[in-house]
Amino acid sequence: MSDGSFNILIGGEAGQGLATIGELLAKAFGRGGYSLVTTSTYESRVRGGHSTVALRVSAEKVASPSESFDLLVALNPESAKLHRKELSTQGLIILDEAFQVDDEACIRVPFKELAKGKFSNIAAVGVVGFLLGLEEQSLLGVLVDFFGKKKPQLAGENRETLAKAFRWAAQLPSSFHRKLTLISDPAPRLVMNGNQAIALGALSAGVKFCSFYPMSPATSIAIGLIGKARQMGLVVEQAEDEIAAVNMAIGASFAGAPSLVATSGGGFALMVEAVSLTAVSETPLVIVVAQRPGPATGLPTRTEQADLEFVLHAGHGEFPRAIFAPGTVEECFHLTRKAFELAERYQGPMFLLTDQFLADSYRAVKPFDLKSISPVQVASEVSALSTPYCRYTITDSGISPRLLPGRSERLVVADSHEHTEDGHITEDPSMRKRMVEKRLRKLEGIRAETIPPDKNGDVNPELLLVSWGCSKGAVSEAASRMRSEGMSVSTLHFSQVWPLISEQFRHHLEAAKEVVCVEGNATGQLANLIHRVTEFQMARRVLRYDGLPLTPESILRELN
Amino acid sequence: MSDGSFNILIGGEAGQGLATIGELLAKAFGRGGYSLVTTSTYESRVRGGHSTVALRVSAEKVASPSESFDLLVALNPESAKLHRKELSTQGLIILDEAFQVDDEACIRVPFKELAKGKFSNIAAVGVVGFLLGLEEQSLLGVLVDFFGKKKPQLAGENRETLAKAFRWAAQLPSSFHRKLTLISDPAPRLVMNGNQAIALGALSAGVKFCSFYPMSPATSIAIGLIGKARQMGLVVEQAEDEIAAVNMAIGASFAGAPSLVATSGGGFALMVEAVSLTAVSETPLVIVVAQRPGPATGLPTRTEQADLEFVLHAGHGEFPRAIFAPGTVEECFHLTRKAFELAERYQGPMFLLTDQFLADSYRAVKPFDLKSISPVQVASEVSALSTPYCRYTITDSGISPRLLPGRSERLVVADSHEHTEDGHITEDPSMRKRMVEKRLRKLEGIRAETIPPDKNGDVNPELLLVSWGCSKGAVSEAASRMRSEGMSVSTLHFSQVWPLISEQFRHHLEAAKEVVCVEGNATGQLANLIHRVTEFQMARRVLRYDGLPLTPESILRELN
Amino acid sequence: MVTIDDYGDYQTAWCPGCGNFPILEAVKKALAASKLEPHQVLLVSGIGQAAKTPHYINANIFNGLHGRALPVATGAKLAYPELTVVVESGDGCVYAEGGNHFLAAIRRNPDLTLLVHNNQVYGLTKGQASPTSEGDFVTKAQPQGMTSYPFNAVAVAVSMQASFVARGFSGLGDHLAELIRLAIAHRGLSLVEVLQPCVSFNKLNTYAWYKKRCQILPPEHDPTNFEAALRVAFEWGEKIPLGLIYRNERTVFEDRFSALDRGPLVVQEVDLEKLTEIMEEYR
Amino acid sequence: MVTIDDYGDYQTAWCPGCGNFPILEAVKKALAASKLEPHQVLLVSGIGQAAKTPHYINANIFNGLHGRALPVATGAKLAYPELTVVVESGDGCVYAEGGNHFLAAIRRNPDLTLLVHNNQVYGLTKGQASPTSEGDFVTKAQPQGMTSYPFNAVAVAVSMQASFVARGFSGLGDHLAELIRLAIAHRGLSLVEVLQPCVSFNKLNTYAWYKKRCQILPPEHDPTNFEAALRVAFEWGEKIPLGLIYRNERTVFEDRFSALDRGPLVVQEVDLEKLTEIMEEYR
Ligand SMILES: Cc1ncc(C[n+]2csc(CCOP(=O)(O)OP(=O)(O)O)c2C)c(N)n1
Ligand SMILES: Cc1ncc(C[n+]2csc(CCOP(=O)(O)OP(=O)(O)O)c2C)c(N)n1
Ligand code: SF4
Ligand code: SF4
Ligand SMILES: [Mg+2]
Ligand SMILES: [Mg+2]
Repeated sequence: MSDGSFNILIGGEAGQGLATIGELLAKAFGRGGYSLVTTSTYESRVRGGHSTVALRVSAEKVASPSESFDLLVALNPESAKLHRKELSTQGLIILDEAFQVDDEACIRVPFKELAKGKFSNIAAVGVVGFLLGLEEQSLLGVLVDFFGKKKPQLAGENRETLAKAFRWAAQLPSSFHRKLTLISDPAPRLVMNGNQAIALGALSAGVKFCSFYPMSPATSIAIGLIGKARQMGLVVEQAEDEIAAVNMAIGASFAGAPSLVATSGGGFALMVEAVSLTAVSETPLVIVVAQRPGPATGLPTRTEQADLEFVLHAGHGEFPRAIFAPGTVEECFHLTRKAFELAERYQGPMFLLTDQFLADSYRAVKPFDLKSISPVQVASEVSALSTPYCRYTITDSGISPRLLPGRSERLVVADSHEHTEDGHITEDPSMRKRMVEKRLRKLEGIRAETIPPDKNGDVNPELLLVSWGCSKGAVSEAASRMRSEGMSVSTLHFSQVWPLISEQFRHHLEAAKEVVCVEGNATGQLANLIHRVTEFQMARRVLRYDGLPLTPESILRELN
Repeated sequence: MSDGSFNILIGGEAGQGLATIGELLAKAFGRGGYSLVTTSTYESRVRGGHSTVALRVSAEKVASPSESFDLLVALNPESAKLHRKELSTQGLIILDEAFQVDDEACIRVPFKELAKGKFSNIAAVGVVGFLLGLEEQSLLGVLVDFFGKKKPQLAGENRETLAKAFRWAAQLPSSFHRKLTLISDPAPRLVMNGNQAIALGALSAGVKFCSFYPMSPATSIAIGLIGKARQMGLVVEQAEDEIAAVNMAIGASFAGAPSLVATSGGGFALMVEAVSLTAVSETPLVIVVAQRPGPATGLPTRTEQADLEFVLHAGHGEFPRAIFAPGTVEECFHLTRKAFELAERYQGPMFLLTDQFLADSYRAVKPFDLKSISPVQVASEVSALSTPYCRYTITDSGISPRLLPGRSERLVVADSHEHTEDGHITEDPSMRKRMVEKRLRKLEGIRAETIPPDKNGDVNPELLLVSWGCSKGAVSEAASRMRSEGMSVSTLHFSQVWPLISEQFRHHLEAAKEVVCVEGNATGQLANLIHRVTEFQMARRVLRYDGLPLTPESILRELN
Repeated sequence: MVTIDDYGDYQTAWCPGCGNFPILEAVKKALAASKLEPHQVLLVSGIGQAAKTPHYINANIFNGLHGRALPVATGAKLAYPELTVVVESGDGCVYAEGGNHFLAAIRRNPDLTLLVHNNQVYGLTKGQASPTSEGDFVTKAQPQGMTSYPFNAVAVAVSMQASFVARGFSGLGDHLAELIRLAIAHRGLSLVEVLQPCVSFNKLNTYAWYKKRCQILPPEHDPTNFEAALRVAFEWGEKIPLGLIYRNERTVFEDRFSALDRGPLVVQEVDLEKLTEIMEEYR
Repeated sequence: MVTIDDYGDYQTAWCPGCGNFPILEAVKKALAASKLEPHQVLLVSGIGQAAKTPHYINANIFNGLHGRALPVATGAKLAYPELTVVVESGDGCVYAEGGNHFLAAIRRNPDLTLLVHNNQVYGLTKGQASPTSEGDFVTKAQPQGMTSYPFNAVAVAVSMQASFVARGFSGLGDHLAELIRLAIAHRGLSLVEVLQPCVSFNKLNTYAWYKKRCQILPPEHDPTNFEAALRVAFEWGEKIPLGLIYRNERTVFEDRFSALDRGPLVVQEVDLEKLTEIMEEYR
């Protein structure tokens, strides 16, 4: 592409191993030092239908999907037809020589010769790898690492297929080559998707308990933790339903295990009563809501950003919360940590709002500096307490000293009713009033820790694009494309969407000639929240709610 | 009291029959043509503790509780002590002669003589009735009607007790008499509480199905319907949990039975996923949320108005809804009807937001003109349809023709996924987009039917009090008291709290010198919603969140 | 005459070889054999691979939330008892997310047919254990195998004296169709648990695994004998009994509502006179 | 030495004569007899009259949501298995709102003691039927009697092979205390269903009603004999058996988590080296 990125689209049916191609290539490019973004679309089925994995690679930084492709790997004839129009002028199509597709751009691969049936996807990796200038050894290394653990017996056959494919591709005319600029001495990179980064962030924060009920696109967070449970000393349990999941996590957290639940909108709906329980019982809990399009079952495997207002107001009664909305894989890691910190410090529910796009999107990120970070602090020092111990001591900060049951002789009494300082049921109006105020006072502390939105570009731009969460990359790229055409465009991106502190960003809104919010929903939920706290009205909104992620192109189309 | 109302407080333990005294007196005064308001406070227990029933009666219109009393019926010694300070200067205390209470204001009743143990409460009714000038015959009539149905065998013993008490009171010095102005030819009145009016409203709208899981203060709505199920041809079923309740109601409504569920915040939290289902499946449903203080279990038997934002945003995904918040018993009736009408017309979830205070508060209301109202229209005319029948036909209004399964040969396909017009699963982005827009278009129709807030008083007042729901009476009385002191005070009361149409009321806010919102919550939720839609900021807020209802006094205290 | 063709022929989103295909056929067969026209039938389902089945049958459909098919079906049946209501969902949907409704439905005994496609796995969400998964079932979510004992729904149903409890196997289509026909004909809650291979995610309980174990109950088995039924219900292992295991004639849920004596709720008009009487009680 | 006094003496919000009082005493007795100090004990409950019990005992408490005590207790036990965790709630809480967790807890078999105060009614919400209410139980919410068949939790628990199933009666305090002591001593999920008169709302199943029917199991009853236990479990009517009905030594839930081999979760530090290794896997 003109911006120096190279875009590969792999299209086929569920069950053809698209995800594997995507992951292997991503890992290989990541090791090569490239920046990358993958985008997965798939139907709510296990075999058949139509899926894609898009891989954008560049020696420069890339952060969003693209709608046009330089290379289309069509694992079935339909994919070649469906995506032909998305191919750039120099674009190539890689497909099986057996397909009846009549197109000049085709590289017809004898997949039958190169690979036994189910290894076609590996052969495809070989051909693509060669054409883009990856080294055979490096690809083989990726392959071994990838299958090595999961299915060592497969590694052998895969190696052979890959090698064959490489050799086959080597005899193609060089007009087919699309070698990427080689990066010498590539810095080390992790290739991980949003959910994996959340799992790693949680582990680094000291997560000790996770309960879940499977739900796309959140499931892989729990799966990521399960794989490390024995090593890292944590328990992950699949619950009978989401209500059990969240209540188990509350129990575990009460007893001292930093806890996480991850689900999507419909599953979260079932957790809403317990959100209120975490608030009144003052139990730390991190809740990840990986958004997908609703209402109800909606589009179970697609993406959307439409649960912001829902999460913000979920739960009966009034209590504080914070909502983080990571925009990158790095932020998935860091904001998960921050959510754990806040949950433990303010003893209540803290949210991470992601979505299918980010959950499944691989990026190459700098390894996290694990040495410089520490796990969260759980509970208070026993020595620092007055006697008798009162779980809900009323304090100026609203934060009460928290002990863990069974860890000392002091008894810990937690309650879902309104309660006295020692945790027992009360119906006294004045105690009620004081407890409501105590809980709400925590908001002050939470506000003081709010991450300001990220402002980029001119101070007084013609156009300011406002966004949140996963659309970060798309919006920033749309802006830079407009800038490269001489326009004055800035961006204001929110990675924390609640609390919103007007003073942190109102001036940015006012300094711009036009402000447009860009969101993956139909009503402009962040724009509405911003209006609430600033009275600033964004008249123009670029909204996407068809189940697909925002792309720079889709934003530019709407803006023009 | 100075305003001509007479205020009785009955205090005692749970299990002493306070509610019965309250109901009997309310009925008697209602038949006498008086205006009245009762207020119940009780603890979350069945016996013991401390409960009160306050009864405010007047020949003029009264609409709110009062904090001072002219007559205290102390069913136990504690009540006499606890409430002594709330007694007006001419106030009297009625209590058992056996109590060791040292107070001049006391009328010491020989309850043991007058009544067998458990009929003390009836004796109290007799004494109060006599002192306030009720006729014996009329009280007896109330008694028979009250016990007649429930426990006919009790009616006899009760009659006797009542007559004895009447005779006993007749020999008291006339300085104890507090005869109310007699109303000649009293117009007929119904004496009912908020929940009873909701049940009656629902019956008049043609409710055919109600499923519920017991939860204070909502339970009595279902109980009110159950009692009439056989007569009126409806089914009421206690479900295994709230999730079952709401899904059953959705099933019944889908099959053609106008349906209602009633619960409180914690129970509603469990219904949130299904709210989203009603929206996407386009199934009519009326959901009553009778508020009580949270978070979580909170104060199970007290009152609060803190679930407005929660109900407004409940459910994943984006879809329209309307929220009604009755302020009087009459409005409970009419707004329930309106909710059914909107649910059937717009085929989705419609809400009624009440609270414990209104749910349990008896008022004397004009009989409803049942002749002039009609049940809702369920489903569309079969003849008016095109073939093939598509449940989700895309229309300009967003409303699709609705048929009922099994009632014709046309098949009805309803789905929780995103779907095509014929109701089957789709993942097509453009169909998705059209369906989102179709559903959201219904909001236009709903907005056009929005009930404007009720404005009362000067056009350009010094002070405008803004309120919603059950605090209507307290706010309007606070305003009129201030007016009677020469202040310029108006009120703006919302009985529908969503949608909010700025054009309907913004000018009222701007016309006032100061605007204060009065709400039963800690954060000023309506004020925040109004700010959202109008940018009008109410800097001052009178908020109550200690579990007790707003009273004129409590409002005036805060304002001064 | 109604034929299986009246119930349509749709494209599915299932994997080739999925055990759901024979179940779909059996349901259509049973509906046709029951002489029901499509518009007399309401199919209710939750979410999962099994729960997609109604979309592949030409009838009235309500496809609701994961786990919540039974309450929806119960409500619809109460509103319009003339409908033949069939619930179709997976083992995760009915026994995990919907477990509480499973218990309640047995206790209520509405006249519904409940078909549980039991593939002993969560198919749609890609292979986590379900309540019926066995101890040594290893998945990505259960790398050490199951942490819970498997749920024997048939045993629980019989021990709660559910009014019709049967087990079929997707590999024995005609036998299954006949069980479903009987279930539809039975008044009361009819549970038909169908053993259904999931070729994509369940490599333990395969066609071969089931075939080896499944044995149709001998004609001597008396489904009205509770003790005998109970014994059969606990059998699961080297031998898995198929057929109608237990049946009784408990009162049907809908029959307890006197409001339904005057016909379906849907057709009853609001009686203004009675309403007025009710209002007058508040005088 | 721990005595019953260590467990405190609180004012309750129960009705005079309530069947909960003897249960409260029995729990305190059993805890003292188990030689547990208050801080070693965690009491978890839901919402209802029974669920208030923990507030009247001097120990660690988590009083959560209606129906959700079991998952909270399971989570707490996993986090800190050294706690002795006792769940206390009513029949509505455990069998209605919490029905699904009841099934799941039996299948998981965590080392919890589950005391169900079964008064066959919803006490706190003033007298609606509960899952265990009998057919002729008439309430304001069930004016025609129950629409569902009563839930025999003991039978379901035994048929699911719960690892400890007992029934006690609030009118037989010492017997009950001993059952609770045994339940606490047993490793695995121990269900003790306690028949508990509700003097305010249940005029059918009174002290007298229970007394007439309750019979302590003879010493010959072998709780490790599944068939015998099952027979006993189905007895409910003129005779209601009390005592330890069934017991087995199934694997305990917590024992399945290898992470717990190194001690309670709460005390395990984050291992930075292992974390670094994990991160490196993404290279
Ligand atoms: C509330 C909620 N939680 C989770 C999901 C995700 N989900 C969809 S299907 C399914 C399980 C499917 O298993 P099963 O019911 O056995 O059906 P199968 O696919 O095996 O036929 C889950 C967990 C959901 N849709 N809704
Ligand atoms: C989600 C939710 N639904 C309903 C309630 C109201 N509620 C409180 S206690 C109770 C039932 C109590 O019955 P049971 O569990 O048998 O306890 P008991 O009072 O009889 O001891 C109900 C329905 C609630 N607190 N939360
Ligand atoms: S995943 Fe299993 S159950 Fe689902 S369609 Fe494929 S084979 Fe059938
Ligand atoms: S209502 Fe019943 S269960 Fe509740 S305290 Fe009173 S007697 Fe006990
Ligand atoms: Mg399954
Ligand atoms: Mg009970």
